[in-house]
Amino acid sequence: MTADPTSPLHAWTDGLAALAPVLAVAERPFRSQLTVRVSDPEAIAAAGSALGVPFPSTPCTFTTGSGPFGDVEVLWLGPGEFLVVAGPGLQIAIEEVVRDALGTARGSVVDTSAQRTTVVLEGPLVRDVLAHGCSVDLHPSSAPAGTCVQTLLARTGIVLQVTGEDAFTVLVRSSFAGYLAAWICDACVEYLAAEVTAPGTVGA
Amino acid sequence: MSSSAQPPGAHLPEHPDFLWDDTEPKASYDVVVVGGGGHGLATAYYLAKVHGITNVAVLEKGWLAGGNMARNTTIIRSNYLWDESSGIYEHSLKLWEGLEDDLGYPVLFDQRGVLNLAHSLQDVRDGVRRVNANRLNGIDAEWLDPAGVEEICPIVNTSPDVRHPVLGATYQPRAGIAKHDHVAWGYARAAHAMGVDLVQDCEVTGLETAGGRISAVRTSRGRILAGKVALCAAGHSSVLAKMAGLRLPLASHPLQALVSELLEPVHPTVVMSNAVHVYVSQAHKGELVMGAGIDSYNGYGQRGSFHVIEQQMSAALELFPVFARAHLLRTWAGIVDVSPDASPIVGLTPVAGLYLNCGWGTGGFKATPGVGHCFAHTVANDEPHPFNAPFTLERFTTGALVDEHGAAAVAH
Amino acid sequence: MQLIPCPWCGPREEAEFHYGGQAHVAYPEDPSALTDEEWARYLFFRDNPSGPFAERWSHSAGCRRWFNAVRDTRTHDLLAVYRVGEPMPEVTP
Amino acid sequence: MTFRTPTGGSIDRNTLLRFTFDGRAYTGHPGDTLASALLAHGVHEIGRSVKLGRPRGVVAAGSEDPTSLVQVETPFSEPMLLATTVELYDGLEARGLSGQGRLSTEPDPARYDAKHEHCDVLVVGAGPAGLVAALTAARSGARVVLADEQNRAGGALLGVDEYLDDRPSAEWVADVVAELKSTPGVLVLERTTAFGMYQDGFVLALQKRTDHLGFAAPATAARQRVWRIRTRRTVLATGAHERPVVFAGNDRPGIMLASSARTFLHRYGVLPGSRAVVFTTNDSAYCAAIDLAESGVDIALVVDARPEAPARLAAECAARGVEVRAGHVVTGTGGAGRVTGAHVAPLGGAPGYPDSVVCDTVLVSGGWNPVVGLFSQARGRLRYDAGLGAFVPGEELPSVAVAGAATGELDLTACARQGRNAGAAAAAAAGFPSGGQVALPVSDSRCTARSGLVLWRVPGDEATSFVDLQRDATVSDVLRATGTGLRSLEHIKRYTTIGTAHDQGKTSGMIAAGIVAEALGVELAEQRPTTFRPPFTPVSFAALAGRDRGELHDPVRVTALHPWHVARGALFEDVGQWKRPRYYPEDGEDLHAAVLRECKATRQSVGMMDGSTLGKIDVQGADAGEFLDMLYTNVMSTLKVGRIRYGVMCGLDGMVMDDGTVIRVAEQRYVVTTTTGNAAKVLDWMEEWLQTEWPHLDVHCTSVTEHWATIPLVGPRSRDVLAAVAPGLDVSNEAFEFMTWRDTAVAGVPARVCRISFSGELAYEINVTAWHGIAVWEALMAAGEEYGITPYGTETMHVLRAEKGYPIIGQETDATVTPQDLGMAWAVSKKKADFIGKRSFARAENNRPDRKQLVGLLPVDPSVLLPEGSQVVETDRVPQPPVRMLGHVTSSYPSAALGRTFALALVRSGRERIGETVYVPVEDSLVPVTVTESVLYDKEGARRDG
Ligand SMILES: Cc1cc2nc3c(=O)[nH]c(=O)nc-3n(C[C@H](O)[C@H](O)[C@H](O)COP(=O)(O)OP(=O)(O)OC[C@H]3O[C@@H](n4cnc5c(N)ncnc54)[C@H](O)[C@@H]3O)c2cc1C
Ligand SMILES: NC(=O)c1ccc[n+]([C@@H]2O[C@H](COP(=O)([O-])OP(=O)(O)OC[C@H]3O[C@@H](n4cnc5c(N)ncnc54)[C@H](O)[C@@H]3O)[C@@H](O)[C@H]2O)c1
Ligand SMILES: Cc1cc2nc3c(=O)[nH]c(=O)nc-3n(C[C@H](O)[C@H](O)[C@H](O)COP(=O)(O)O)c2cc1C
Ligand SMILES: [Zn+2]
Repeated sequence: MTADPTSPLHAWTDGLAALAPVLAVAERPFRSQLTVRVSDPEAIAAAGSALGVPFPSTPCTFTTGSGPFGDVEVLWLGPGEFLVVAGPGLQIAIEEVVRDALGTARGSVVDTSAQRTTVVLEGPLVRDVLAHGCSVDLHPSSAPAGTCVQTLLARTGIVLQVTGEDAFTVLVRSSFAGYLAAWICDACVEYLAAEVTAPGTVGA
Repeated sequence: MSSSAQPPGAHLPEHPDFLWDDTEPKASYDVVVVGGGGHGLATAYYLAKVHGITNVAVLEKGWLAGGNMARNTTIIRSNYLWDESSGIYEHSLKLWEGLEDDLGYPVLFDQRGVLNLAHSLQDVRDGVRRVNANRLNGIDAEWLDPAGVEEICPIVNTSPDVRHPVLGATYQPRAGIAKHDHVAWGYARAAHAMGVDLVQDCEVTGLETAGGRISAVRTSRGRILAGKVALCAAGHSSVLAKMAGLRLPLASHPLQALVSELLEPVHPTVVMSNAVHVYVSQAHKGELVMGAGIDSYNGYGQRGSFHVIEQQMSAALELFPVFARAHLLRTWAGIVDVSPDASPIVGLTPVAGLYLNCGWGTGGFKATPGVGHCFAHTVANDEPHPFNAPFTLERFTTGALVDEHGAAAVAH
Repeated sequence: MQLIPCPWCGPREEAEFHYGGQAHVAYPEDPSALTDEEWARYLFFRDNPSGPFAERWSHSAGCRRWFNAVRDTRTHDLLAVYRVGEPMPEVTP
Repeated sequence: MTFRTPTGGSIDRNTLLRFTFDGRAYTGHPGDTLASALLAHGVHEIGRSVKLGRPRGVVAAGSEDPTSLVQVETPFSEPMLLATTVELYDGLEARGLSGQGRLSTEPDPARYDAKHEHCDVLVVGAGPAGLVAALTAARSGARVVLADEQNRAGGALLGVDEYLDDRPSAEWVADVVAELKSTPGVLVLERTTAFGMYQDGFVLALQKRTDHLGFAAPATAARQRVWRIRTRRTVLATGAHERPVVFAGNDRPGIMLASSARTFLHRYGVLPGSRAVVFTTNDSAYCAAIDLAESGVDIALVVDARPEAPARLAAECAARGVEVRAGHVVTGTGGAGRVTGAHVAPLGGAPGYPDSVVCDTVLVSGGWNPVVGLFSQARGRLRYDAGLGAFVPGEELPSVAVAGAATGELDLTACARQGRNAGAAAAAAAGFPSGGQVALPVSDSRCTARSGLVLWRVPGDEATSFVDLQRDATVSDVLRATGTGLRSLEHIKRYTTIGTAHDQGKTSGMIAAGIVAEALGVELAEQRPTTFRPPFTPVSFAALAGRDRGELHDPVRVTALHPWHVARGALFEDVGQWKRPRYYPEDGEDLHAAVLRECKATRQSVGMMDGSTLGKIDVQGADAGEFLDMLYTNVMSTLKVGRIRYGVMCGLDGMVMDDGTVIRVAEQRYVVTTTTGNAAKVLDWMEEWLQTEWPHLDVHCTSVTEHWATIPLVGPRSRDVLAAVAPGLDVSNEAFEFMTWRDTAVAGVPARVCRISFSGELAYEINVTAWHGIAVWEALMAAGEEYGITPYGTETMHVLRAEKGYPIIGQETDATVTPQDLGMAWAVSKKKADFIGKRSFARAENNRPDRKQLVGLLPVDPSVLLPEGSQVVETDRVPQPPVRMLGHVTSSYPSAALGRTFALALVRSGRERIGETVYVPVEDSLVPVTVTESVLYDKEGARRDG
């Protein structure tokens, strides 16, 4: 017998979907995620070529690429600390490959796939909604696509990726996912209502 | 127009017509007290009154009692966990109970009781532990269940459905608040009347020793010879001790507080909650007085960071939903000298004639009479009073700490 | 709320950081060789100046890295930020 | 009678709004404030003063007003608002206050929120200076925020009928605002008060978003919003407040600042009264006199304190039949409620002379106070400007500029020029070169205040000469204060309470300083004004709490198994931010019954709990063993791969900080567990040591707490249950020993199973990814059904471990307890050269024979349950306090396994006392208890292997 997996936000699927058209919000569960700690440039390069995606060399950015594990993202989490993210079910294989690539270099590879879950947010209001709880400047001039910051959203830590013009991805610790979902839904209340009431009744 | 009945608290007793004269510093004093806060003024008062030492100057770098004395939330209680603490705080509380008569000044000591709320099972254990210890130390203390809390303070949200429900509380009925300025001015006036010089705008900039013994202080108003020097500089203690080559186990942090505008009486007691981080009372005139969390960093700026105030507000509304539309009127900060075990340092130093009273951190207002009394004894006799004897600097070497945050987890 | 320049992530709000007190206080080479007084000094006694202060911060809600800063404790102005292991830079408050 | 002018004002006369004040019905118009609407009906008495109960009216037209305090009752009750800042809406009900507001006992239904905003240039104040500053910066391409507390831009221009460049000033304002609003990257915030200026360009502003909508406010919209603005440069264009002059009887309703009366006229179409005396020390009040005269107010007299009236303005007055009396002052007023007359006498003239002038209005101008509160909050030094009679910005700040009347400049074009310069400089400093000059407007105004006389008060009855009208503080209070010996303004503020009210002394602070300086014979230039502190104007608590309330107040952390616990009816315990099942009551069971059942089932058959909240840290690297040897008191480097060891962690002070198991996964890899509450702390602790002390160590730590769901499966039948769900695992005692782990599949899911026990029973800890937690838990429940498998909560876990004498960090420890105190000297290495905490064990205090030690306590009466937290004493009678206490009860439970109650306690020299009787005061009695070892159940450890 094989047990079915349950994602941290499975109970929120409908609640998040109901935020459309203000925001398109959905959980992307079960992705493969590996925390990689390595500083040696050669090892970093080797890991990058093994995955088909160069590791980000600029702080607070992420890279994307494609290779043996399909589309893979590598997020800069800190100096010498990265999160490798790929589709579901690949974590064991990727762990092995990255470990091999690191060889004898100082470092570590840890499967943290279920440590965080992923929420994708899209829509023209996404910056406004996030600005209610995120103190990082998300203006495209200072946070262009490709930006990846670890920061706070209201009272939980998040990893925030700017993936497109009005598209963001939030990674949140699994135990805080319910809080995050409740916070996003609450933040959208006014915007949802503004869809039905006349605009301009309230200030900016 | 609403009723013309006078709101309670509108008529506070008048201050007297005379407080003290500004004094030019003399060339020499038997005792120089550095710092004109509550502790310095009380020390001078008891030196004169109890020990007959009146050739005393209190040197204050700014205006008298303008440091933490002007900034604290005025909570007075003695229900500390450890015997050493109960000793000195209960000594102080007893002095509070007679202070108005003693000083001949309306200090508005109001024994309206203090509640310390418990929000987790461990809070409950810690609270019960402290109540039991207090009782055996002869200190009034009660353990209340949520219904008991509601009876004492009906506006506390005791519903079990809140994020951090109230599971109970310790209650000290004899605890309460006083009016900080009145206390300081009462001590100042009485000390002045006995011949103590109160010297304002006089910053101590150096401490001189001769043969291992303190001999003089250098100040912004000149050099002053001193037989003994008693440091009562609260947040600035490290800076002063350094002038005598002493390093102290202290960190000076901003601690903020705030008040609302005047409100009709809603809050009959004092409520403190460590988990939700709120401590609040409604002062005599009607303003809600609330302490905020301590800022994490060292700071001498008498200002803190605003997110601490915002957190304070969200915590306050969890406990007191009725405060929603009260308005924040003013925020401010003091500089508190925090010691590693959250207990004070009071006693002798390696420099003869130099005495130390510091480390009261976030909670020394309540100790004002007690420590003034004991510190005066220490200075006069060159020997600690039994109540301050445990609070030596040496305890950090021997390990005999009086750890008040680990066990009781309540400051102020 | 101070804006603290993380050496890696750039300026971020103070709420993302954890304060670590005085910098450059090394763990003793051999604690057992210390007297009780010396050990107590390491354990509990710190500089607490009014003025420039070399101190530690960790970007705990960000890149989780410790770094050092010189901050004027009177104004809270950050005068310099530098990495662990680097010497304290000269500052003019 | 109406005091509404037939035309004029920016109100919508076609729409009628109904409201009540003190129970009486009135009407007003959109665009009105509560104050203007009341004045339009001739209602001047708003409330009574806090101390003396004297009637109080409206003194100013804006947020600086000290007196018009009201309680707004609809749609929701709010205390202590100023009638001058409450925008009128239909259905408004309000009442006047006597100095104290009342909090509603109903929960506030409104929403509040906060928003972060980043900009290059923040301009505070949308008067001419601010508008030009903002436009200049905006044209450069900078990101600009312009905030003004009023509901529309214009500042002082809103209250005058000036023409700028030959067209009404409103048109000029509208053009600037339109250009700003259409410029990308510009945010114009109306009804937004900058209330706090902090470090590094952090400015907090409160926006009132729906208050003016009254009942029409959408419930879904945040009523008020705190803007957390982070700006690179700030331009403060906050204008100036008119300053009164103090005289006897100056508190009567109908006595108002001259410019405010002008504002009521031009902005709201409201006249302050029928017959007015204007009392001034400078030119600006002449415009009020002229404008009001032209609007039909009988200006009985213009009283100018200066020896000579300005010729041109005096002539204009004369042309309108208005008498000007120079060198005169108002020395007193009459009236029971509202003012009915003013006494006028020469300044410094002979007593007994006053001339009484009948009037219902007295308009006062004593000059202007630049609004410097925010500048001062930003740590800007202030300087006394003797010509102005006010404190002005006294230095330049690196990133904050001041422009306009806030600097003391009162000429419109000059204010605008300052705004333009400040806006351009701010944009340039933020990296945006000039983007086109903004033309400076020129006004046709006839009156400027510069050539004024500085006059704080008119000699007269000091007891009715009010300095702080809200606090009822008078000149005699100030003089009493100076008479006591007090010198500092800070002391006098506290003695008199001047400046501590709702208005924070906006109109009274300067005057108090002036009167004090006169009384003490000192120069104001040498006085420091009292400290300006946030907020600039009061802000509701709820606005600051924002959305961090209720379920968003503090995140609730839940495990993957949480939904199952909820469905099963568990009652929860808060442990840090986590919700943990405390017990699972069945059919009306109370805590004790449920726990006895859960304990019994577990010890006799099999139980299961959710242990997912335990902290888990993956520690990898060549030096991982060496590193853990430094952090734990015992040795971890010798642990064999495949095995598990219990460890204790101390702080540098040698006190127990945390404990947990350490498993060695591979040669260079460990996974350590921490207590639920300390997971983050321990990881931080590890990182701190690694990064700051031992960067040479090849070790990396990664939290995997939430990656795993952790399920302790406990009890004699746990092996059978495990065998059923893990067919690939040899569960025999020989193949799978105590303190070892195996990777296997449980219920078809990859799992790591650890054979550890926190209960003394045969037990396994099953770890699977959190995604599979529920499925595996349910599979275990199914497999255990035949054994009556019982889910249990933290309470049962506590009992089971206590029966075995295992301490809980935070319950048996309180930061004053060493491993030795806990009886864990065995877990403290004697061999290691050093580890954290070791040195502290050698201190004198750590070697006292009378330290408190963990022991068991058995009440002599086995049915007595000691309350946790009880103290322990030596004697069977309680002596007079202070009583010597031996220690306290840390844990206490009824035990199904022991068939009696028992407790754990920290007791002085406890281990020496084993076998002795000591006493526990409970309520008014003393309970005798026997001191025992801490391990009370299965001392031989026979049950561990099943
Ligand atoms: C926000 C806040 C809330 C608090 N709440 C409470 C509470 O509810 N209950 C409670 O018990 N305690 C509370 N406290 C703590 C309490 O205020 C202090 O512990 C106590 O006031 C310290 O003693 P003091 O009054 O002598 O200090 P201070 O009033 O600070 O006196 C020290 C004086 O020394 C002067 N000085 C410093 N350096 C020099 C120098 N070089 N030369 C001359 N003079 C110098 C300073 O100017 C100052 O006036 C609180 C503190 C703060 C800041
Ligand atoms: N007749 C006179 O003698 C005299 C005297 C004073 C001013 N004035 C005139 O006043 C004008 C001054 O122009 P200005 O632009 O310097 O000032 P202003 O008074 O026109 O504008 C200041 C603006 O700042 C706003 N404000 C103040 N504090 C605020 C805060 N904390 N948050 C948000 N908004 C805040 C006010 O609501 C106001 O709209 C000129 O037209 C000048 O001629 C004339
Ligand atoms: C118990 C207490 C009550 C206070 N009540 C008020 C008040 O009603 N109004 C006010 O403006 N300030 C009040 N304050 C704050 C003082 O105005 C002032 O902010 C404080 O003494 C710190 O001084 P500073 O802000 O001048 O630095 C109060 C302070 C304390 C300690
Ligand atoms: Zn960082």
